[in-house]
Amino acid sequence: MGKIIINRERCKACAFCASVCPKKLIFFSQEVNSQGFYPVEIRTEDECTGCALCAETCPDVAIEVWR
Amino acid sequence: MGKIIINRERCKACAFCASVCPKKLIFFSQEVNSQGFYPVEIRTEDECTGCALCAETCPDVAIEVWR
Amino acid sequence: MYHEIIMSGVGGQGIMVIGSLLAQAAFMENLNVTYTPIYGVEKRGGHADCTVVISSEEIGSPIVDSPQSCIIMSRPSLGKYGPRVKPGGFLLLNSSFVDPLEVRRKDLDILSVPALEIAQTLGNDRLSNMVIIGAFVEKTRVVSLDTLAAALSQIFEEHYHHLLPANAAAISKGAEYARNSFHQ
Amino acid sequence: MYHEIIMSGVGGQGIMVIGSLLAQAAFMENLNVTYTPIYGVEKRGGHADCTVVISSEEIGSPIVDSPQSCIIMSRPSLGKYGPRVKPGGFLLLNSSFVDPLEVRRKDLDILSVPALEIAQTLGNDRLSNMVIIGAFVEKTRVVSLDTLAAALSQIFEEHYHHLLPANAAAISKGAEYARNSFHQ
Amino acid sequence: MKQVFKRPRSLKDVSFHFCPGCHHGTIHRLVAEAIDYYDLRERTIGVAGVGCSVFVYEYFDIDVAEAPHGRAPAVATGLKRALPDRIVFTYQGDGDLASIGMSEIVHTANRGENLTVIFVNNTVYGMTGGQMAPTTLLGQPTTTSPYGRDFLQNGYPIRMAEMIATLEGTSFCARVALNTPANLMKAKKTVRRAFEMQMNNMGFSFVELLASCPTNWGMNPLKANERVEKELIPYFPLGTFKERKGTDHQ
Amino acid sequence: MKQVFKRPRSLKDVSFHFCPGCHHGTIHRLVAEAIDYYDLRERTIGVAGVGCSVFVYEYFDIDVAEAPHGRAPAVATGLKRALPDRIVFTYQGDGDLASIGMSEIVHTANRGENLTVIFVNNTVYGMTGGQMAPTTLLGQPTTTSPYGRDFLQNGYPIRMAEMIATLEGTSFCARVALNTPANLMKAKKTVRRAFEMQMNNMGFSFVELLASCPTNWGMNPLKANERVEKELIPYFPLGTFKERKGTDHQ
Amino acid sequence: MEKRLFLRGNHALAIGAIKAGCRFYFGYPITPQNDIPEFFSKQMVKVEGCFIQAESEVASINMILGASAAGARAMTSSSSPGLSLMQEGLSYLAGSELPAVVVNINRSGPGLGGISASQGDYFQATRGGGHGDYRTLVLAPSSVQEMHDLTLLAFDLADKYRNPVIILADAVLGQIQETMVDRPYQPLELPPKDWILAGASGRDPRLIKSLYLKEGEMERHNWKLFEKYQRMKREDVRHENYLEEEAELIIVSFGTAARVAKSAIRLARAEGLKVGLFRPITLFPFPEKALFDLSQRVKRFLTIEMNTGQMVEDVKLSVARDADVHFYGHAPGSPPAPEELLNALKKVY
Amino acid sequence: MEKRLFLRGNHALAIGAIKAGCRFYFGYPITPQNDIPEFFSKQMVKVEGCFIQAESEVASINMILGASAAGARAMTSSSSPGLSLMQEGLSYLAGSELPAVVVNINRSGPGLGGISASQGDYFQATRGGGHGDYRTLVLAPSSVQEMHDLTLLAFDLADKYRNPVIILADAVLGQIQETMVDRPYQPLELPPKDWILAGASGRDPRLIKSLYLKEGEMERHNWKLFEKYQRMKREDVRHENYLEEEAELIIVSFGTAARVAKSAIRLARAEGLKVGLFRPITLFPFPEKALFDLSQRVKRFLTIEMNTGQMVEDVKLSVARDADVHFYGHAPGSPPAPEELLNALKKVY
Ligand SMILES: Cc1ncc(C[n+]2csc(CCOP(=O)(O)OP(=O)(O)O)c2C)c(N)n1
Ligand SMILES: Cc1ncc(C[n+]2csc(CCOP(=O)(O)OP(=O)(O)O)c2C)c(N)n1
Ligand code: SF4
Ligand code: SF4
Ligand code: SF4
Ligand code: SF4
Ligand code: SF4
Ligand code: SF4
Ligand SMILES: [Mg+2]
Ligand SMILES: [Mg+2]
Repeated sequence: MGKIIINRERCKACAFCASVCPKKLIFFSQEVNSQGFYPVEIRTEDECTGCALCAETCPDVAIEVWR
Repeated sequence: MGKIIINRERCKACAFCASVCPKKLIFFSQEVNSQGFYPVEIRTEDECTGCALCAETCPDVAIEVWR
Repeated sequence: MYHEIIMSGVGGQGIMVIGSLLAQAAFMENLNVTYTPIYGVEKRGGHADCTVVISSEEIGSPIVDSPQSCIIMSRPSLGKYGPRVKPGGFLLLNSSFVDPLEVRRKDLDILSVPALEIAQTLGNDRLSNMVIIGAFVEKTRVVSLDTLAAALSQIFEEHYHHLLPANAAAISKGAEYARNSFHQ
Repeated sequence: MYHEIIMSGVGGQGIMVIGSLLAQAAFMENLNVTYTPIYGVEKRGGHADCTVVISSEEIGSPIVDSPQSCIIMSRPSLGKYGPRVKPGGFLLLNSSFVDPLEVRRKDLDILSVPALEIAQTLGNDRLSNMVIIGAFVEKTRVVSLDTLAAALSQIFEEHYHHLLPANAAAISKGAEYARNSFHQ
Repeated sequence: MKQVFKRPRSLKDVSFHFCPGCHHGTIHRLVAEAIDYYDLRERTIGVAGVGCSVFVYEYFDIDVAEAPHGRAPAVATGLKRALPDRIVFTYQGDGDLASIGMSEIVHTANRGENLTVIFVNNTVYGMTGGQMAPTTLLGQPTTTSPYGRDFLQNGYPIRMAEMIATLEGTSFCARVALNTPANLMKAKKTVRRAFEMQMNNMGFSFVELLASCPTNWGMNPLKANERVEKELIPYFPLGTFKERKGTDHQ
Repeated sequence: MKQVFKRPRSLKDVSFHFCPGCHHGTIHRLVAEAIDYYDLRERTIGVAGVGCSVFVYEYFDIDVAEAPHGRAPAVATGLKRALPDRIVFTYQGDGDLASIGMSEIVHTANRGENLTVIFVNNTVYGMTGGQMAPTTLLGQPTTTSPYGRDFLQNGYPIRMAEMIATLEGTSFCARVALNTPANLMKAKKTVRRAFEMQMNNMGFSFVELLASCPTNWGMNPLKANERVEKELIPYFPLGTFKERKGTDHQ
Repeated sequence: MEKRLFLRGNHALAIGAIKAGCRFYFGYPITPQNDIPEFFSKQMVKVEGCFIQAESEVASINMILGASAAGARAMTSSSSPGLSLMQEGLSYLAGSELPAVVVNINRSGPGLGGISASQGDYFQATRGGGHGDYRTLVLAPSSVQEMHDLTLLAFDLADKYRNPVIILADAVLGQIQETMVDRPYQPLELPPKDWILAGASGRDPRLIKSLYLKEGEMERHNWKLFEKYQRMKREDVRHENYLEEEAELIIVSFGTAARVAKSAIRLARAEGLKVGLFRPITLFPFPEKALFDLSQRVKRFLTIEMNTGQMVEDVKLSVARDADVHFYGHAPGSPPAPEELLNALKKVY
Repeated sequence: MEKRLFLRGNHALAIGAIKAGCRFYFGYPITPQNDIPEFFSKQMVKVEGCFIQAESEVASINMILGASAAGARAMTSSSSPGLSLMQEGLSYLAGSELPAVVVNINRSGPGLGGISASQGDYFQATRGGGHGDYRTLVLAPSSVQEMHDLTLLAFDLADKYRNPVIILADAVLGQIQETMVDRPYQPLELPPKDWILAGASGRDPRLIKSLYLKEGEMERHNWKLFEKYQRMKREDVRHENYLEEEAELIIVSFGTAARVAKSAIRLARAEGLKVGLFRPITLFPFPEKALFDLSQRVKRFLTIEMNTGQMVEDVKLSVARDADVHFYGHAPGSPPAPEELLNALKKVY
């Protein structure tokens, strides 16, 4: 039972979070942000365990996690 | 059968040579040199073996040795 | 002949490439030319501006405050340089990123080119900059379009030469768009 | 009152000690005084010179080219400073190391003191410098002999204070020698 | 639900200027987390080296001094000596610390100054556009070693942590990486430990963090992480090279 | 009778300005003997550091360049790169090499420059009058550590040979002493070996010589030699720390 | 044999160095001059030269000292903070009378400052920012062509005088691209290098040093250096005049500022204002005499610099007593535009 | 409370520093100023201060930067080559607006030079030998008394302006012993140090930096610094006049040279020559106005320096248009004697 919030304006689309999420919940959005990147989004919140691996790997501190 | 020549003007009376001579042949002279030191002299050449220890230890390269 | 151009956008849009392309073309036409890049500190996302001065005389300042022409590729660029274009000057907007309605000045010759969309018709987003410079040269004639295309091979390194035709095509498309469009 | 003194010899002769002793004494007599040491590069054997200027007025230059008095403790020093003493000035020679006959000038007041020999009578070679300064002060009276002796305790560090009497004695011996000698 | 991960208090709420996937961001966060963990924010002073991390002061919500290139350890020494009860750390790149600043880092470590050094080794000069660093690997091309680093010309990549560990004055010295969650967790503990050493007056603590510079390596961020694993870690082994025990560095 | 000991050809026939019993004289002779041994006089260039040995050029009968304090390794690098077939050595004191010149010596070693460094460690700044050196022993009083070197204040004596030996670029690295005839003979061979390495293009060679400074130690020359034995050698162990084999440093 | 090229200033300079026979480049990265070391790192292998990325600017300048002592043409380049770190080395080079070329692509200071163009290092370059009574020749290019040509000259003058030569340019001159005519190199006639170290083979040992301890030596050495600087003033002063005839106001300006000034002067002339330009090319030796001569005719001068007032001192020291010298400073940050300078000159016209 | 002491200049200075509350000394040995670090190494423990023998002059100046950022009164001292190595740090101190006291016991240069007294670092000190458009206050003592008094002042001025202050003395002033009157320290009224780093407790974080990248920032910062230097010129210029009334020739000279000049002037007066002295005590800001005023009356000036001509530029820039400025240089090596200067002044009298 977890929840994450991705700050899409901070995201630089490095894909670290997507690569480490054990549930493979994170993917790229189709819309560019103000920095010119295609930020990530979470596919479905239901499956998120709140393990926070995504947040830990995010170099831009763009993810917050609840559990 | 050895022979040494001490350059008395170069000698600074550090006593290294005297301290290493196995025959204890080297001692201080009573007369000051132009640098203001009492240079060493060899007591008797007869006993000198020409081992060159004195010369090797002399920091001022003031001794030459023949054998 | 004396023409000062400022080109401005954000890093990654290829501003520097078209700036040096134009300068190279002017050089090939035996004109005097200075090309001055202005980088931001950040690697990406920062401003990327350049100035090109083309002249048949010796060029004094390579630095230009109020250019005759301006190529604007991003909104912040418009804010920065829009007000500085000389009265009666020429403003070329990449309307894929900048809304022409934001331009308030009435004393300019303005051309809006939806460069991204045009580039996409060529199958490559990254050709937007070539579309723009094609349009610019078509309108200003500071150099000939042929020289501009010929200059491509000078500024691309050997191992990118397979990309020359696509770039030349984008230049043509841009020129074509400019020819067919009415200025505001 | 204005008196410039240069003292010169080789390292190890205690030139700096008697220079600062004289300066200290002048200071204690509320005179203006500058003491300027001049060291050579080498640790030993190099020149060791110092200049003392004593005055009842503000002192200008602490550097002196032609002093009124000179104390010479070695042959090279004589060569260097002998010619520079002001005409009519005073030259004090440590005749244990410098032969008075080497002095060619006729316009000076010269006193030769066999300082080493005198010091040896006190049982300590190293007191030569004190013999010299005693003789100097006796002749010039730039300060009083009492102050000079009193200054000793100021320039020796505490743990050398057992040496004060011997040094004071050497000063007296020097003064005595000077009193009893005729100038050339 | 409880918030289990949030932006550390010691980081200002602004976005980094770093390139996508650059580990400088991660390292900033780890340092801020350590500061928060021990509640040091109000008594910590950072010293910024010159490199991509020169803007430390834009991101950390703490007092910061900017040092000339390579001299952060000397600046930090002055600060810490003047304020022995504050926490002082330097944040330096490999050009800053291992090239121009070699003398300062060695002597500061050797003096056993009670401060913490955060050393970001990304095998390249990031800020100035990808020149060779003292830590650039053999064969690695950079803008000033265009044919790849060649030891006859440019010498060998320096292993700073090992070298600093040999100095008597060093109390804590470790190397960590950030390319995988596991390495990251170790890094987090190590950074924390370094600050703890300082809090306990244990003397000089040094953490070398192997970092990626996707931009100047010419790789995407994930590939850059792979390079850390495949090329950097084998040459720069991870681990704690020195850890003085006791409560004081005497 | 045959002359078995004479002044080496590469030393000019003048007297040293060094104090009585100072090992700088001995070291000058050893270096000159090595140069003579391999007949290198006409193709050797010395680089003088700043310290009591700054007058190297007054004594060696060879070409000499004077470097700014601490920078001899950089100057030597420039010389050797320009004249790869000449023999280049630096002669540096412990203040020169281990304090102000730390960065240059580490990087020159690390680049594996094919030159030789003669490092005279007398645990003190001789020329400037006896200040603390990076190699001053704990407890040793100097004019700037009047109460004895204290590690909390001044850090620890640095063991340069050990540190230089850890660098990949170093090909030969040894420490010798001169206080006894036996040590002297070893020193002679070691200095010779260092030059031999360079002749064979083996790369960077470094010899640390423990030396006495009777004047600033406040001892007579014989006592100073004893101090080398009793205090220096225990902290700075003698030996060859690194010796690359083969004919070329590749 | 002439070739027209279109290239950036930093590259023009580096090409010039190689043409002048420079085979030893030692330097440390710093914006905005990284093109130079990067160029050499690629090209030196091709000409069998040597490129080392030194560990610092301190090491760079001392590697130069070594290579120069060996008789090689050697150079380094850097930008402002790096030059500060070279001051000890520069003083040693001057004191040891060694030739060397040192490039400063001046950025904004003091401190870390910024990477944009500046002329804030004028004093440092012309007054010897290092210790002691020495001077370096200082050449101030104003175009890509001069970045190249003055580099050739710099190596010649360094050898002629056995003295370091500083090329003082800035971020604009380093980065702009323009046309350059690539002509063959015509070296000056130079004295033989009979002082270089190479091993005392068949000759007495030689010595490169700046230590002078014996009585009187230091004084003599200082006066000898002084004489050399006087000779520079006699033989190697360069400047450019532009529209100075019948001018009523002369702008004195160098480098990038002088170029912008030229545009401003054109604008002024278009408005009927009689303005001309005096552009020092050698900043040391400063073209005192030429400026003095000009000031016999024209009485009003405006010094324009990209700093808060440095060269203006040399201008004041040069002009006739009855001439007026004004100053307009554009503080470092970004270069001035012609219109800004036009306004400034109108104020004193 | 006054006490007469007899001591050497270097010690008078160090005692002054401790009296001024300086508790952080970082420095590296170099002749002829080793008395200073040696003194502090003994005394700092007694006042619970901190003495570090830094690994180099580069480290020294940066340790100062750190201690100063923490609000402490901090100083370093060195001699000429060491000052060259501090130029980057000085530029950073000025750019970051940090107070610090830096002592230069000037020896002979360039390069390794010699250990005797010199005034060859005048340009370096007054023109900012580091990069960028900055200045340091420069105080030039001329006696042991001033070695002490100006040190007290230096710390106050450094804090007043948040700027480094250089004390430019020389080997003679450092080594001579003379009388000094030890008076209680009367600090200036100083602004609160509301910028120091100590941890962001109960306030916003603070920042010490010299990096200015945002548009316009660098320009503004440079003009702000410029304004500060102008304020120095208004508020903190110092000089001494000596026998200048009714003089027909004024000698302009500072430090040791000025003292020797005083003796020369006495000799001249004894011969009936009307000679006076103008002695700048602040070299930057230079006492332009006072000198200008004097030059309204007296028309002949002789600048005497222990170098081949540096301060003479400031003299020429200061005097009235119709005044004549001559120069006599005694090149570094050993100081001039009064007789030598007497001859020199007779030539222009
Ligand atoms: C004295 C000086 N020399 C050079 C520079 C230019 N410079 C700024 S950052 C830098 C190197 C940055 O590399 P690194 O320390 O590895 O940091 P990174 O950007 O890789 O994190 C250099 C050379 C400078 N600012 N000052
Ligand atoms: C930049 C600079 N700083 C300081 C000095 C002063 N200095 C000359 S020699 C020396 C240290 C000498 O000590 P060391 O290197 O150990 O040589 P030694 O005399 O003991 O053989 C110092 C500090 C200098 N010449 N240049
Ligand atoms: S918290 Fe864990 S499960 Fe949820 S998105 Fe992040 S990595 Fe995936
Ligand atoms: S790790 Fe952070 S920056 Fe990278 S893609 Fe995920 S949210 Fe975006
Ligand atoms: S050669 Fe040997 S025996 Fe002869 S004096 Fe010397 S040490 Fe003694
Ligand atoms: S070793 Fe040399 S200097 Fe020492 S006493 Fe013997 S001869 Fe004299
Ligand atoms: S250049 Fe490299 S180190 Fe700098 S921000 Fe970009 S990725 Fe990070
Ligand atoms: S001071 Fe020491 S190192 Fe220098 S010559 Fe004398 S004994 Fe040797
Ligand atoms: Mg890096
Ligand atoms: Mg030593």
